[in-house]
Amino acid sequence: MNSIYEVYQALSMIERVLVFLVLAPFAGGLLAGVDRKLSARLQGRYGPPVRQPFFDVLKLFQKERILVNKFQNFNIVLFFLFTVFSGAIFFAGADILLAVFGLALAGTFFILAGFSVGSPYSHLGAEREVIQMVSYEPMVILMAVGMYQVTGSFKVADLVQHQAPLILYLPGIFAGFLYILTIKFRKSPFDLSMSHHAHQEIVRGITTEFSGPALALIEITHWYENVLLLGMVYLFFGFNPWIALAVSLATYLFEIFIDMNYARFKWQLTFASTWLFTAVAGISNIVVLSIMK
Amino acid sequence: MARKTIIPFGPQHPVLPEPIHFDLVMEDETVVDAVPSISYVHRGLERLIEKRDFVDFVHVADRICGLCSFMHSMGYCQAVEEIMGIEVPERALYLRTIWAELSRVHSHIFWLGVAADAFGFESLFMQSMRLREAVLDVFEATTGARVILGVCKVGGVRRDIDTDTLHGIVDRLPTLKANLEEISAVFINDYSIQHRLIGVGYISKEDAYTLGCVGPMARASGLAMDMRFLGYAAYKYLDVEPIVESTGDCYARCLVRIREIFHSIDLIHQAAEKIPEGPFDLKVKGAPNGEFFSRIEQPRGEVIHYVKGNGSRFLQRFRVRVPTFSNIPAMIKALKGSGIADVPNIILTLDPCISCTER
Amino acid sequence: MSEPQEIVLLGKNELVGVVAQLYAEGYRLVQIGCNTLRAAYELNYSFDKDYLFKNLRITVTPGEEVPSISAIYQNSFLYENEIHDLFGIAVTNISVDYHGTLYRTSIKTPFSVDNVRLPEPPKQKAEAPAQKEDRPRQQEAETEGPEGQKE
Amino acid sequence: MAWFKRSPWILHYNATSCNGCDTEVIVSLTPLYDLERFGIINTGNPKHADILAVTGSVNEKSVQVLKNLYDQMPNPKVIVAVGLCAISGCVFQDCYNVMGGVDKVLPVDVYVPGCAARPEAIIDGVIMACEILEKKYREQKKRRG
Repeated sequence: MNSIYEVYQALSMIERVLVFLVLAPFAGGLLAGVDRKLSARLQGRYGPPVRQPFFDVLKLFQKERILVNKFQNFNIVLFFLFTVFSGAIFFAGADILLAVFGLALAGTFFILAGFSVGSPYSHLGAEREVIQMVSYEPMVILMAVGMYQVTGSFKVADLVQHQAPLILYLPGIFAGFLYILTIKFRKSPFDLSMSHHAHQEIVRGITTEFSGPALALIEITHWYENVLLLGMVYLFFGFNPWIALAVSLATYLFEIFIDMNYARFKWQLTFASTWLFTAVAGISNIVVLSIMK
Repeated sequence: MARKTIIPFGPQHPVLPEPIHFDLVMEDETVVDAVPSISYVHRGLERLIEKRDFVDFVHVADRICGLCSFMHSMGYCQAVEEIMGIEVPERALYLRTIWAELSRVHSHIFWLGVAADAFGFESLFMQSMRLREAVLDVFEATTGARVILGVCKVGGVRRDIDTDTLHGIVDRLPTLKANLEEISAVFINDYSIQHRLIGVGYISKEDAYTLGCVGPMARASGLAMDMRFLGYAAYKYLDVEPIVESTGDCYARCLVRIREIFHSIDLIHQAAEKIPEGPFDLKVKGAPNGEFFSRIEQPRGEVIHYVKGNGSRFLQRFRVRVPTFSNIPAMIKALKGSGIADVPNIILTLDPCISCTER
Repeated sequence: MSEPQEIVLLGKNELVGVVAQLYAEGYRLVQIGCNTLRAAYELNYSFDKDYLFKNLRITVTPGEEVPSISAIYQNSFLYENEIHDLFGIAVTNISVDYHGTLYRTSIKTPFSVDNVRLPEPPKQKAEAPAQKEDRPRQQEAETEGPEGQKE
Repeated sequence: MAWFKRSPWILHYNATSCNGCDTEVIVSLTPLYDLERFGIINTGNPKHADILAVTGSVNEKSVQVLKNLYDQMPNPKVIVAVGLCAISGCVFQDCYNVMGGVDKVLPVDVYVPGCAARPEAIIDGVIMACEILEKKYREQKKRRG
């Protein structure tokens, strides 16, 4: 049953990173395709083919490059590199804290990209992204802390092979993490800064000014990010790879259902509810754990 | 520190399919002032009366707006008929009423969909549009067109609905009603929708009256004002009741429209029961000589068609004042002090129809 | 079907006073419209109270100024700007004055007396029946479809 | 490769239209007609769009917006004129403030007839626009060498 881990153990760090770099975009793109197909079906439509996200990205690479200034694409490239970096660290089995902070840094560059262009929509989108980041970041750190409390290690390689199911110790943290995943996946009700549907008061938010290859890069970065986030969900169920994979996938489908069933919240409610949830679910879980230990 | 920025809203904007432009003066995410600028759709069709005679002009009146197309041609025909003293056959009046109420239903469902899109409820948008197709199918079966019906004419209507078709339509209505009930339950009860709509864009009853609000906008603020009480077409034979809410916010406007859909369906039932046999049009002789302000209730509120003729085949003046034009001052008032996230909701709960507004 | 519509003819200078009185009586402003005559303009101020329609009418010559009623009815500013842009009538003291930028048209003041071609009223009785004969037939031909009336 | 054909994104602009065609463009994206099954998204953002669907007969003021939108779209791009107004001006062609058709101001590639254009016709037109998009991309590539 644990043959996945045997293969994983057999690979060296560099090999693991390479496998991640190659497979993650395919997995992420496929998930995005499933998302669109499933969303369409839930809305009573036929929907695009599952491969559609790949077509979109390939097309975007062929489009003309329009630059507003030099910094915008510089920032986007850094956004891409840091997301891939944190994903690589995570899947190589290194420090989870480093992966979390790498992801935060990537997010910062995305915000800077939003601010670097002139469009007011983009600025508003970036401002909202800052608010979102402040909302979800505590929960992500709490997750790393909670996992450390249970296993005594920050190393992903140790976390994933921890034989006792983490979910039993960290149910509150898992619930809180699910909550912020909606923000990270940019799903309704929290698709404030940038929505996939693009029917929004601030047009496309941060990505309003990005076109062609830059937009394709943002899209691919998003795929990497999604795979990384689902990897974090996986950790909670690391004792059994099959259950873990199933739960990761179910989480993604769950987020699609949530997306279908909510209107977009305003930032005030997003902020307040996320912190409240973090405080109630996340911190209480940590406190209970520390009392038990 | 509050820094003032100006956010352009429109004329091309994903949540607003219509070209109206607002300069939103923002302090962070709060609107402190809104300056509308229109005329992106100004065609000047009122002067087409110089080139089309009064019978021909019905086609132009039909195309003032795609959403309330039938109502415009009906208002225009009523004005001309009034001046010329034409007694329109009763069957034609009933047929007009049925088409008018169907137009109201499809316009309101369309509005529900677009509003859902504005607050980011994609699936509700899709479901609303799907339901709207049921009404469009009825249009297609009875008039041959989906959007611009072209079925009204001076002195009656161009086509009859035979009894079987009419029964078919009426038989289909309960299904539509059941589906609509499902959707409207979401609109009324969903927490996230209430979060976006309740308390947003408040207009008091006094403001609504003095700023000249009409239609659902006025009725949501507690003014029981409905031009159908004037008893034009067949409304004098039907039980029309005003649908009034008192809270005056976006949520109230949403409720008013939802309840109006059901009321319209009820009116169609009534009309289908009472419709008499007989001719459905009248040969028109002569030309209008005189003037009249014809007032009818569109999906968006009171519309005025003013026709003035001097006895020649060409009219002297045609003017249309549409509800959106009358509602804009109230909208500007509601916009001030709202957040940028509320702007699409406030604009959309007005149900703006810019192409009528600018003619 | 017919609703009673009262049309009151007024002088330009009486307008603001009468409008203020109507405001006090609780009328709402329905619309302000303008008609082009041969060498003058006719302004219609329509009011409504409990479904009673009342129309004030003033006549002005080209070049004459009209006082704004936007101090009484705030919502009149859009109508008054429209009249200024389309008819070229100067309306003074509008609360929100667009200075002619509300409507941008390819010809300036398209509804002014210089631009509008008014139809001739019918002169002879003998001409009228000839029109009547071809009217209904033409009408039949036009019922075919939405594009039918294109010439 | 033929990526353009598989993923064209639409930008819709209402240049002096009566809403009839606009609602039909929106309707063609919704359940009964569902343009998204061809990978078509209504983006609402000119910088992401490949196809500009214009309805209405363009007037003095909207022509600037229309040109602006067209210039913001990255190459290759295609214009689809939806409805009779966008083709010739329909009943409004005699109006004083109407230019009478999109092709008076911008190069139109596909004309979709109808007043209002039916969703089926719009879908046909957009699919035809995809082919032209592909062709334009190849020409552009050839020119660059």
